[in-house]
Amino acid sequence: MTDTSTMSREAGKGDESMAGLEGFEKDQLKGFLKEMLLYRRFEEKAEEAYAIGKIGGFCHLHIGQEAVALGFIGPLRQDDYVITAYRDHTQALAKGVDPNGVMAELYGRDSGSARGKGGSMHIFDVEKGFMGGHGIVGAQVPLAAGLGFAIKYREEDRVCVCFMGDAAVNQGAFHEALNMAAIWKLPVLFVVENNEYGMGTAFSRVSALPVKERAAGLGVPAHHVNAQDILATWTLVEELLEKIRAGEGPQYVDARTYRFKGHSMSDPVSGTYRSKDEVESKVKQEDPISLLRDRLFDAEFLTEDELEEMDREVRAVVDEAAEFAEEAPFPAREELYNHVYSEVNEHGRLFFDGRDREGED
Amino acid sequence: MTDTSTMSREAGKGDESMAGLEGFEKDQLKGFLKEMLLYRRFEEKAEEAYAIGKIGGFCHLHIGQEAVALGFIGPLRQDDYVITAYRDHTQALAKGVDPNGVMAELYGRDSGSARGKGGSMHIFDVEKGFMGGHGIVGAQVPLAAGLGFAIKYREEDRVCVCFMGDAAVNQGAFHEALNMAAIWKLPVLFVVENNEYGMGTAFSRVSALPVKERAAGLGVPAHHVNAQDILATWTLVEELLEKIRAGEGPQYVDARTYRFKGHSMSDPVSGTYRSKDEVESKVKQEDPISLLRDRLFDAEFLTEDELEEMDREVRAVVDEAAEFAEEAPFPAREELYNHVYSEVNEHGRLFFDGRDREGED
Amino acid sequence: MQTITYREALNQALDEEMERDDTVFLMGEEVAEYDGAYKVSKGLLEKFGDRRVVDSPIAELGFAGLGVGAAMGGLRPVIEFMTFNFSILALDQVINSAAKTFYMTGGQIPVPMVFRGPTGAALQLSAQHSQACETWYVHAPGIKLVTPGTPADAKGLLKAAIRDNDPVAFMEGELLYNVKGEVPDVDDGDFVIPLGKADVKREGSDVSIITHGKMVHVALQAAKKLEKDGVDAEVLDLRSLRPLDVEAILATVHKTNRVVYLEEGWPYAGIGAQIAATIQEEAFDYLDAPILRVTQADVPMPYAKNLEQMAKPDADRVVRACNRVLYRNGSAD
Amino acid sequence: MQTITYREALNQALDEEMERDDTVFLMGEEVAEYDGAYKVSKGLLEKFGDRRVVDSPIAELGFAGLGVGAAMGGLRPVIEFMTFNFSILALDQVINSAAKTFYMTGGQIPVPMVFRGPTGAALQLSAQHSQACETWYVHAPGIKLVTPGTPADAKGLLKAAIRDNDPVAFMEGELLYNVKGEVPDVDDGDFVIPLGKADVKREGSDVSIITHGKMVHVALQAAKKLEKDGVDAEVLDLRSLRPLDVEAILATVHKTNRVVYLEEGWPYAGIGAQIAATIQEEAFDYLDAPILRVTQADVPMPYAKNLEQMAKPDADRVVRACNRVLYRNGSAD
Ligand SMILES: Cc1ncc(C[n+]2csc(CCOP(=O)(O)OP(=O)(O)O)c2C)c(N)n1
Ligand SMILES: Cc1ncc(C[n+]2csc(CCOP(=O)(O)OP(=O)(O)O)c2C)c(N)n1
Ligand SMILES: [Mg+2]
Ligand SMILES: [Mg+2]
Repeated sequence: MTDTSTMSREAGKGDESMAGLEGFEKDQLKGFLKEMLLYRRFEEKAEEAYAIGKIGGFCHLHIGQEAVALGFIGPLRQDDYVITAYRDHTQALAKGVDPNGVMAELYGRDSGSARGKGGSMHIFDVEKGFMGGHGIVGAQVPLAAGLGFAIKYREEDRVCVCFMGDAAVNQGAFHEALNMAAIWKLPVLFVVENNEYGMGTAFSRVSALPVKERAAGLGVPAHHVNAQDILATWTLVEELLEKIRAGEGPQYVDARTYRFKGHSMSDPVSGTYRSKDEVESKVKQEDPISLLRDRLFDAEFLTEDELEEMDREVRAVVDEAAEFAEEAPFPAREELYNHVYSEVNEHGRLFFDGRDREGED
Repeated sequence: MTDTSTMSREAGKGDESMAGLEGFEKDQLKGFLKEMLLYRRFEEKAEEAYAIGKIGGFCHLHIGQEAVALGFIGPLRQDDYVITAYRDHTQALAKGVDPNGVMAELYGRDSGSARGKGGSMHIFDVEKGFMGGHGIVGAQVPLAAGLGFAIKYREEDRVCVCFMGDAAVNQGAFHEALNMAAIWKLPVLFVVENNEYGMGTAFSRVSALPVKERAAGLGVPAHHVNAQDILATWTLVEELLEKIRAGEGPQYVDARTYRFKGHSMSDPVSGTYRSKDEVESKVKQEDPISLLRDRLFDAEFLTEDELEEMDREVRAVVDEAAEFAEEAPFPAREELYNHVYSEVNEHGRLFFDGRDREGED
Repeated sequence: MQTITYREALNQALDEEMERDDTVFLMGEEVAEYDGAYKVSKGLLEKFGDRRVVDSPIAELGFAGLGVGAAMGGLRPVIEFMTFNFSILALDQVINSAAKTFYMTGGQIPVPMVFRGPTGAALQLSAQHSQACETWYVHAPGIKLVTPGTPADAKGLLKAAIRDNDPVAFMEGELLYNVKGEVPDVDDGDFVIPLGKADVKREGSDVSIITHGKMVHVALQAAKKLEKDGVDAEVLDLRSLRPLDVEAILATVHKTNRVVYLEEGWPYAGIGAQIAATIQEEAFDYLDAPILRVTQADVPMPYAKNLEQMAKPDADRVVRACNRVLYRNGSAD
Repeated sequence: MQTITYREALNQALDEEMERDDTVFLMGEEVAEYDGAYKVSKGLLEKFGDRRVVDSPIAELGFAGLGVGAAMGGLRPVIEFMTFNFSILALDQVINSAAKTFYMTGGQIPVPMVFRGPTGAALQLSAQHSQACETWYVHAPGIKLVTPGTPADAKGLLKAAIRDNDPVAFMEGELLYNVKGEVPDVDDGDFVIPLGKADVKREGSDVSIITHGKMVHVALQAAKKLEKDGVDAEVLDLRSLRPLDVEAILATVHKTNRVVYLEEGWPYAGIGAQIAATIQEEAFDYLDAPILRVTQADVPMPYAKNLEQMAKPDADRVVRACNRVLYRNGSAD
């Protein structure tokens, strides 16, 4: 588990002090730090819970990529949509989904954000505009176009932010969806969380061109940002949201980031497809949390004590979430057949496993 | 039916006479004309046969697009592959498939190039490297990558030419296949037969950018050619084939052309999605056959008499094909179950319709 | 009553539902400016404009997925596949997004939408364009499947499908579009047929021909032939395959004790397989003969006219199957 | 005999066939540098190089189609789907290109290739990652479907599948990869099990449990439980679903007169539906009870541990079904 004090302080050092902080309020900046710290602690707790068997299935952590979640979701309104892939915990938190609900979902409990039916890969909260949590690589991209279509259809000024991994840009769904977004000027912000790898495959091995170029044939304006830098990211996103709300149509961002952990809990952090050195140097130099913390220290916006207090607070939130999840009930037996269809059919049979007729469950 | 003498003579006029003919032999040029005339006459015969019910199903004519077939296939070797969509008759002829076999296939006869099982959309001749004839828009593009993969795997210097319509570039299959071709440097020449419409939909309504740009995000070098001009086309293709054979990897061409007939036999030539004026002016000014003919007249490479003789010869070929098809037998009853699987299975059942057990057929 | 074609019936259903509910829109290839490849959407662009009648690129996976997303966002999309043959490209979005989302979200996000278009063979369209797609759509829970065989059913069921809160696959027939039939007048009130109700298209007592979709007409032809032979066949049209009217199936089995299932698709894991399995599970003691299935020949559809005819199920084949379950030598052929 | 895991058995099959025939290559996500997401291809990159063991982009439709094209061009591709769940994206190429090409070309162009990977559920992978895909692959003629349940079958059948001249879908089980079993030694000669032969995994006389794939183990567990209760169950493992060993099915029915079909997938138009329909068609008079099917609950797979357990078919459920077809009150649970 990362300790706030041992988090690398190498990066961001220098004497620019206030450099790059312009345009942000001190409290806002501290809020950013706390928020990202929450994401980090939440994922660490999930990791812990997975290790002791409280969480099952696949579990994909977002550690190292926190500034993507905050930078692209923080500037949104509650009525905007966010949709993403299976690596979805912190995006959910960023969109305001209750940490208790997210953790309980990971635990597979009835109080989970999807009643325990979705699990780690399928966090949903329609009230918060958090539209999942999708497991088929690239499949959320056409869904995002559809959410954008619905916004435009109703002539609203909402936006849909659609995250995907770098590997997803090789899917046909990506191509088809961006093309439709472009021709119909749909209000969608497509974000590639470019952590350089799809599982064990470096992006450069499965693409002839960089991520940013992938939209070039489709007519969606493309941008690049160092998404370990929350401030640069936030600034760009605010700009793009304005354009989208003004009806200019979709935008596309190659958001460069890095995954500090393995692809999922069964994948080692390093050693196979990326070297220990590579990972260590990224963790040291490009931790979005350390980077911001050090800038705040340098600008004297933050003291060590304040940081520790922050950390205590977010840890409390996360601990509470774990306790909440632990106490939460498992779904009732009846839940098995609930929500397959939205209502009972009066006339015909909907289920064919014969279990109802066995009277056994 | 188009008459050689009434084919428009407006286009290509001027006093450049030899202009643009450099690099081609007189006989070669006359050969080009005759070859394209054959395609035209063949399609006209198919149209006739369809009208009287000799040909069934869908039938997509290539009239107006002959220079695409000749320009991209003529420069190939017999051991190169060609693969295309359902608008495939003249590409087959261009690759050397026997006109009798193609026509018999349209007639659904056992002597057809696919034994009458494929029909108009599925002409195949493996000996000639003509790999079909595919009905799902865009589906032949990954197949082409596979043919290219096989060539490279065996370290040969063959090429696969893959045709597709302009509408096919919106399919995910296009995106996935071009990406793989780019990263593995597969010897494939991707050709978009850009006739401006996919059925009734103008390309500009379903794409934000021109056809040529569609490969921009994928790393396949893109080119544009006026594919009503056989000579420009031929020249470009020779150049690209050389690069591909040299191992440079795939190439992509936006081949601008125009379809003079309806999408298929049930689609009117004009009146719904494109105006009569538009079609007429294209036919007048951009008929690839008239354009070449006039250049040959102007250069005094061709006389009216020679042209008429040419036309008689190709008509004879086409008439023979129709007669051959007419006389050819329908597939035998046993053919129904033949070629589903490559051999009978000794142990298990392969067919489940129970007809064998009924002893009736 | 009006006598209209199946095509017009579908058009009326779309028109009325779009009129009634602004969240309903139609998207697909050629649906707008071309009025639909088979003219089902004729006049709708003119009436409702291009906000609600939208021509898509040829990108089945993409626009099906867009439809699912729009449904998740509160609209009621009607996604037209030019034919269901092409929808195999979209199946991931149909199964993994449309059918599973309501469940995966713990009931938070319904996906009220319709995928529609023709399924099965027309005439000599060859292997890639002649596929009956029912099995692919009915196997997974979370989606419904409706297959109307007549103009009245087409209209009443499409209206119900559009109003349904679950994703519904609605499979039509290219060869049905010109079929005429009686349909309640537009101003006879709101004509909706609830999903899940089978319909006895012909009463009979000797043998039950159970079927769905386009094959209803073949079943009726077969029943006529059988009648001449003194056999009184009942024709049960399932109309929707999920929900499935098992009660109606059992009722006809209890009545005739002999069943032939007729379908356009392939046999292996086809609809008939499911129905036969269900019947023997639930009415084992009522069966006087095995349930026979009449299906497409178990081969990709050939192009040649003679082979295609052999490949398709027809009335004679149904008659022979009926005779077999009646243990009699019939006179078909 | 060697005792190795199912994973090692597959690895040996790939290794031996790649050694034997230079036209065989392996392509898929993570198959090369990562040794396979489930390590089935361990060591193959090192041995055969990146010409023959190829990491693909995540583009299932694309690389499946590339495989078909390569087969059309004379190679023998083995296309790995990380799991068959993702292969639904590729289904168009599987059905419309792989399965239909030999027919559509009038027998000119065979498509000798294998699509392989795990099918069905593992543990708590939720709705989109837990699907048994057999029905989607077996419905269309032109492709074969093989589902080995043991290490020996995995090896012998994969070798046969690679040598087969038709496209073969080869479905494994994630939960099988660590299962150990006896397999003939590598130098015991060429160990190939022909497709289309079912295997009696346990002889018995009272009731037949017919099944395939991973469920073989559940069936054997159930048989053990039944044995304690004095019921002697036969377990027939179909091993390949197309070609299907109908003779073996009929033989066990003739012997026991009672059948339970056990499968991991959903019931509607599942494999059990087909087998039940076939048995009642061809052995109607031999059946003393309806054929029952034990399947996954007809719902998308839930994540929660307790719900997932309820959703999956298990030995107790099989025991209860056996007792029902035996018309006895058993003691399961
Ligand atoms: C269609 C599909 N194919 C394969 C998988 C298995 N898979 C899950 S995640 C993943 C890698 C995705 O990488 P990327 O898009 O870069 O996202 P990241 O994991 O780096 O966030 C793969 C191959 C899948 N879920 N869906
Ligand atoms: C996947 C798929 N969707 C739809 C169709 C129906 N369809 C056949 S041709 C066609 C238009 C294709 O246009 P284009 O690619 O430009 O080729 P062209 O006909 O102009 O040669 C459509 C929509 C199909 N065959 N396959
Ligand atoms: Mg990645
Ligand atoms: Mg076109």
